Amino acid sequence: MLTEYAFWFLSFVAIFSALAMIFSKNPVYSVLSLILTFFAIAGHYFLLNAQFLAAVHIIVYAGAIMVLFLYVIMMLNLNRLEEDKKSTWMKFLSVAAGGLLLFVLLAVVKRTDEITITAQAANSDCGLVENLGKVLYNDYLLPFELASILFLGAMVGAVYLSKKELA
Amino acid sequence: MEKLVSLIPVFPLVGFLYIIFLGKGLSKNTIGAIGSGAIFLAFITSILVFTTQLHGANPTIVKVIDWITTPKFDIDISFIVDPLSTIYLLFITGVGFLIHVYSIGYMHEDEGFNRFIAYLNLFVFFMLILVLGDSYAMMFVGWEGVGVCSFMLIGFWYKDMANNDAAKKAFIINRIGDLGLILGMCMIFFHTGTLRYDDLFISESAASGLHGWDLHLAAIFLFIGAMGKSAQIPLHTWLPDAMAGPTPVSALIHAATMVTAGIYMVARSSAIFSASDVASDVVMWAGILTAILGATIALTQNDIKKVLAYSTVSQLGLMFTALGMGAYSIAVFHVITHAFFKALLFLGSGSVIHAMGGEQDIRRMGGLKSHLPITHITFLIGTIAISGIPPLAGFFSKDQIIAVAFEENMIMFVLASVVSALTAFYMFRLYFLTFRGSFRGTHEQEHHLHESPKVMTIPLIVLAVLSIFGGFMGFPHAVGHAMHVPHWLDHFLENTVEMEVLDMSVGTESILMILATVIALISMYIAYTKYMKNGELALEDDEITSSTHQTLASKYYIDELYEKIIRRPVDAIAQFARNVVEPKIIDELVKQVSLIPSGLGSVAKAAQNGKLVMYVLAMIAGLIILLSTLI
Amino acid sequence: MLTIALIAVPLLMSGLIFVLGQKLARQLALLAGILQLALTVFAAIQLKYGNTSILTFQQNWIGPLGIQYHFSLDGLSIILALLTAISAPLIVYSTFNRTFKSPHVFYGLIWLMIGSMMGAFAAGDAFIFYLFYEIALIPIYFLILIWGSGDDRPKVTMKFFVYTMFGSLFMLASLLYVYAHTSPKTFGFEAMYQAGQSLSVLEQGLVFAGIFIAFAVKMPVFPFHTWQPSTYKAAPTAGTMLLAAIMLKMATFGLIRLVLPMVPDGLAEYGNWALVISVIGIVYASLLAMAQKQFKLLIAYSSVAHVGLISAGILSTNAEAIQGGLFEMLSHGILAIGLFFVYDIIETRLGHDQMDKMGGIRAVNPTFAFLYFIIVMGSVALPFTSGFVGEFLLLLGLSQYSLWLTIFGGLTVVLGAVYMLRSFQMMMLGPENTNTSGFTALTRQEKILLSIVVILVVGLGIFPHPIMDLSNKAVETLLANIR
Amino acid sequence: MELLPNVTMNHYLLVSVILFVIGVAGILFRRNAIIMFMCVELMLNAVNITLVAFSKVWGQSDAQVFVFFIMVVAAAEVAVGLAILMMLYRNMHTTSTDVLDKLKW
Repeated sequence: MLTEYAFWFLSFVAIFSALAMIFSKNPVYSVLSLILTFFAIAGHYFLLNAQFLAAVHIIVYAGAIMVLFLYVIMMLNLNRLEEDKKSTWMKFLSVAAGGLLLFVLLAVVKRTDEITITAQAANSDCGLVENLGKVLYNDYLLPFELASILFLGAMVGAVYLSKKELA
Repeated sequence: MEKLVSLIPVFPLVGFLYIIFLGKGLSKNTIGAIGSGAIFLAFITSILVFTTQLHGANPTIVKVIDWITTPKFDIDISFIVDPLSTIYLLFITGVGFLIHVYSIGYMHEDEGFNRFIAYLNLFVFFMLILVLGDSYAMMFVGWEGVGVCSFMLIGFWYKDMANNDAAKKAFIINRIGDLGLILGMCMIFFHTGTLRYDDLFISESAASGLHGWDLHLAAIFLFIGAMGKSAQIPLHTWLPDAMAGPTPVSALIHAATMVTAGIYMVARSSAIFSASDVASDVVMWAGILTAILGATIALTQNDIKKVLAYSTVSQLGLMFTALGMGAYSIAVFHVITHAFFKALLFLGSGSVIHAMGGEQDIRRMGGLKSHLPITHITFLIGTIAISGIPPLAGFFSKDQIIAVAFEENMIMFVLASVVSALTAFYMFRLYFLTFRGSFRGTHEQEHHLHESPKVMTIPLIVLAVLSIFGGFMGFPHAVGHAMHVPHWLDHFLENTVEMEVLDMSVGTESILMILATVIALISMYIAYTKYMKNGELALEDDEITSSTHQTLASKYYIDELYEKIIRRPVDAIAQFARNVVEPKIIDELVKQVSLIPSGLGSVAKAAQNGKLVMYVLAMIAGLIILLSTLI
Repeated sequence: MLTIALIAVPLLMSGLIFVLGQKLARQLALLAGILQLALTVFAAIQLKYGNTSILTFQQNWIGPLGIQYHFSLDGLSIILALLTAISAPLIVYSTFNRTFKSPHVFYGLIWLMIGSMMGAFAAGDAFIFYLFYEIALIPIYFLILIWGSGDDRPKVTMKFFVYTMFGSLFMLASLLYVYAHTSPKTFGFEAMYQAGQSLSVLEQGLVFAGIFIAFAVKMPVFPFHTWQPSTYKAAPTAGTMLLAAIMLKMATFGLIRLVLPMVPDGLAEYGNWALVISVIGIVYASLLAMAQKQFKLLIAYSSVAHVGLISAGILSTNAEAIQGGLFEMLSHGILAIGLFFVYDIIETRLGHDQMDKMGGIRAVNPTFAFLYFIIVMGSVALPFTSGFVGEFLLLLGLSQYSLWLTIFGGLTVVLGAVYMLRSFQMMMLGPENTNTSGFTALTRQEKILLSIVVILVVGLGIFPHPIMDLSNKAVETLLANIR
Repeated sequence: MELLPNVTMNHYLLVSVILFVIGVAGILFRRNAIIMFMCVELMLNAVNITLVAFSKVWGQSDAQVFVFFIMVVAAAEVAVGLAILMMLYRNMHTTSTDVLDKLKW
C-alpha cells in the first residue's frame, strides 16, 4: 500500500520536475529541476529493489553530471537565455511530432501486457550489490574494462578541448 | 600438273613485293622486265594448267593453306582448276602480259613508273585469285582486291584531285556492289551451309537447298555484286570516270579483266541463276538497258577514252543480257573476244594519246592514219571486230548473243540488234574522226606526232591478230555443225556452266548472221557518210544542238541525279546528325538524365541545413514509422 | 598458375615502375610488355596442346558469399589475352616519341590498367569480372585527367567515369539477381549460367537488359556513346589506345562471357532491341564519321560503328558471329592502335588534326602514306587484312539472325569506305600545301611501330587460322551449353 | 504482472514513455544546446527505468548492468560534450542551435 503511494508520488515528481526543466527560462532552474527528476528516478530504483543502481545514480547523475552542468552554466554566466523566435509551423511540427511519438509509444506499450504476462519474478534480489557485482565481473568483465578506457579517452578529450590555447 | 596452279598467283605477287620493297635502285627497264616477266611466267604456267583441262578432266581443288575456320564455316585458301577458271586464267595472264609490255613504253617517262608496274602486278594477282578461288569467299578476296588496285590505279596521278575523286567513286560504288555480294553469300551460306563451289555445284549440289524467294533474292544479291563490278545500271557511273587512270589501266582493268568479273561470277553461279527465272529476268533487263544506255551515250562523247568506256559499258550489258537468257558460255565467249578487241582499242587509243601529247578530244584529231600506221591498222581491226563484221572475233560472239535473243525473247532480239547497230556507228565515228580526214589539232601537236615505240606496237599487233582469229573458238552451232566446225568453247565449258541448247536450223542461223552483218555495214556506211564524205567535223559534234543530244552528252544526267538523291541527302543527314542529333538530342538527353541525381541532391541538400531541430524531427519521424509497425 | 602470372606481371610491374621512379619508367614498361607477350604466347601454346590445368586457378576468398579467386584462360579469353599482350607493348612503344611529366606514374597507371583488364578477361567468377571491370576505370581516369589535353577534361573525364559507373550499376543488379538464384551461393560462371538459364524468360530478358546497358555504355553502342568522342579527344594518345584497343573489349567480351550463356532465352525472346540499336549505331556512327573534320573524332566514331557490328553479331548467337566477334576484337584493337598512332604522328608534326587543312602528305612522305593506306584498308575490311575476317564472319552470323539487320549492318562496308577513303584523300592525296610541305620523314620508332601494325593486320588477314583454332572448340562448347 | 502491489509493468513503461517524450519535446522546443543536452540525459534515464523494471520482471541482473554502462557512457559523454559546448561558447559566444548550424554537408 505504501509502496503504491510511493510509486505514484515519485512518478508525479519525476514528470512534474521534468516539465519544469524544459519550461523554465532560467537554465539554473532547469538543472535543479532535472536533479529533482533524477532523485525521483533513484527512488523508483529503490522501489524496484535495485539499491546499488539507485546509489550509483544519485552519485553519478545528481552528484557529478548535474553539478558539471550547473558549473558550466555558472561559468558561462548563462542566467537568462535569449530564446529565439520560432516560426509557428515549426512549433506546430514539433507538437505534432511529439504528440505522434507519444501516441505511438503508448500504443506500443499497451501491447506489452501480452508479453509480460508470462514472466514471473524469479530472483527478486538481483539488484543487490553482490549479485550485480558477480555478473559485472564475470560476464561483463571486458566491457567493464573497456569502460575505463572510455573514461580515460573522455578525460583526455575534455582536458584537451578545454585548453585555452585552442581558442 | 594441276598443282602448278598455286604458283600462278605467286608470280605477280612476288613481282609486286619485289618492285615495292627492293625496286628502288633498279632501272625502269629492269623493273618492266620483272613486272612483265612475272606475268609471262604466270601465263606459261597457265597454259600448262590449261592443257590438263583440254580433254575434259574433272575439276580439281588445290589447297594452299587453311584460312577462316569456324565450327561450321570453313574456308581455305585453295584454288579450283576447271575449264571456266582456266580459260579466264589464259586471257587474264595473256592480255595482262601484253598490257604490261605496252606499259613499259607508255609509262616510261612517268616518275611513278615502278609503282605503276607494281600495282599492275598486284592487280593481276588479285584477278587471278578472283577466278581461281574455290569458294565465293575466295572469289570475294579477289573481288575486293581488284577493287582496291583499281582505286590505286585510277588515282595513280594522285596530285590531281579529280583523279582521286574518280578513284574514290569507283571504289565506293564497287563497295555497294560488294555489299550485295556479301549479302548473297550470307544467304547462300544460311540456306546451304557452305560457300564452296565444290559443295554447291560440283560434287554435291547444295545449291538446291535454295528455294523460292530465297533463291531469287540470293541470286539478285549476287547480281548486285556483279552490277558494281561490271558497271551495270544503276551502278555504272564509275566506269567512265575511271578513265582518269593511265590508259593501260583502262585497257587491263576497265575493259579486259576486272569489269568482266561480274560475268565470271554469274557464269560460276549458273546453277543458281538458271534456277531462278526472276533473277535471270533482272539480269537480262539490267543488261539490255545498260547496253542501250552505254551505246547511246557513246554516240555523243568526244573524249576518245570515254567513247571506249561507254562502249565497254554497253558490251558488258550485252554479256549480261546473254547471261540473263541462260547463254552462259556465250557470255564468256563474248568476254574473251571483247577482252581482245577492247584491250586493243584502248591500247590503240593510248598510242594515239601518247602521240598527241596527252590530247584526248577526238575533235582535235583526224588524219592520224599516215602518222601512226601500225596504230591505225590495229585500231581499224579492233573497230571492225567490235562492230561485228565477219569474220572477226566480235562477230561470232555478238551474233550468237543475238541468235539466242531471237530464240528466247523477241524484244531482246530487237534491242540487241539496235545496240549492235549503234555500236558499229559510234565505233566508226570514232575511227573516222580520229584517223581519217585532216588533222584538226594545233600545229605543235602535228609536229609532235609519231608512231609509238615497238614495245607498244607489238602488243597491238598481237592483240589485232587475236581479234581477227579469236572468234573461231566458238563457231556458230548450226552453221558450224553443217561445216563440221565444232563450237569448241561450248564443248569446253559444257560441264562447268549450265548450257543453253539452241535449237536452230542452219537456215535461220544463216539468215540471222547475214542480217547482223548487214546492220553493221549499214551503220558503218551511215557513219561514213556523216563523218567522211564532208571531210569536216559534223556540226552537232562541235556544239550541242538538240535536247536529246544534250541529254545523251550529259549521260542522261544520272550522275547529277545521284548527286541530288543520294550523295547530298546522305551528306545532309550526316551533317544533321553531327550538328543536331548528336549534341542537341542524344547528348542533351544524357545531360538531362545526369541532372536527375543532382536535382535529387539539391533536394537532399536542403534537408541537411545544419538545423539540429530538423535532424531531430527527421529522427522522430523515422522512429514513428519504425514503431508504427509494432502496433 | 600461369593465368595468375599473366595478371600479376602487369600489376607487379606497375608497382615496380611506380617505385623505381622517373629514369627507367619507359624501359621497364616496355620490358613488362615483352614479358607479358611472351607469357601469353606461352599460355596460348599450352592451351593449344590441351594443357589447361596450369591455366586455371581457384582459391576461396569470401567463403560465405561464394566468392572465389577464380581465374582461368579458355579458348575465348585467350584471344583477349593475346590482344592485351600484343597491344600493351605497342601502346607503350607508341609513347616513346614523347616525354611525359612524372613518367613513372604515367607508365605505372598504364600497367595497372592493363593488369586489371587482363584480370577481367581471365576471370572465372562473375564477381572477379565485375571487380576488375571497375578497377580498370581508375587508372584511365587519372591518365586522361593528368596527361590529357583540353581545358574541359575534368568535365569530360567525369562524364566518362560517371556514365560507365552508371551503366555498371545495372549490371551489378542483374548479376546479383542471378547470384541470388544460385545454390549453393556462388559467383562462379558455371553456376551463374545454370542459375540464369533456370530463370523465367521474362526474368532473363530483364537480366539481359541490365547487363547489356552496362556493356552498351562501355562499348559504346548508340545511343549510349556520347561520352566517347569527347573522351577520346581529351585523352592522351596512349590513353585513347588503351580505351579503344582493349578497354571496350571488356564489354564485347562480357557479352560472350556473361550474356550468351547466362540468359539465352531472354536474349532470344526479348533481345531484338539490343540488336536493333547496335545496328542503328553502325549506320548512325558511320554517318557521323563522315561528317567529321577532325581525324581523331573520325576514328572515334568509326570505332562506334565497328563495335556496333561486333555487338550485333555476337548477340545473334551463332558460331560464325562469335568467332568473327572474337577475331574482330583482336583486329579492331590492332587497327585502333595503328589509327591513333597515325593521328599522333600527324598531330606532333602539324599540331592539329583538321583534315581539310591537310593534303598532299603522300607527295611529301610516301612511306607514311603507304603504311597508313594499309591500315585504312584493314579498317574498311579488305580481304587479306585482319578486318575482313572478323567483319565478314560477323555479317555472315548476323544474317542467320535477320537479313534486314544484315543489310543495314552491311552498310558499314559502304559507309566505312566512304569516310575512311575521304579521310585518306583529304589528308594524303592531292598537291602538298603550306601546311603539309614540311611533313618530316618518319622516325625509326614510328616506322617500326607502324610496320608492326601493318604486318599484324596483313598477317592476321592471311593466317587467321591459328588464332581461330584456339577458340573454335570453346565456341562450340559455349553454344552447346546454350542449346 | 505486478511489480509492486497494484503497480504493473505497464505503469513503469508509462512513466518512462512520458519522461522520454518530455525529453523529446524539450529538444524540439528549446534552442539552447545545454538544455537540449539535459533533455538527452532525461531520455537516457527514461530508458533506464524500463531496463530496471524489466530486470525486476525477469529476475535477471543483466539489464541492470546495462543501466550501469549507460551511466558510464553518459558520464563520459557529458564530460566531452560540455567541453565542446564551452569551446563553442568561447568562439561563438552563444549556445543556441539556431546559430550553430555550420555543420552541414
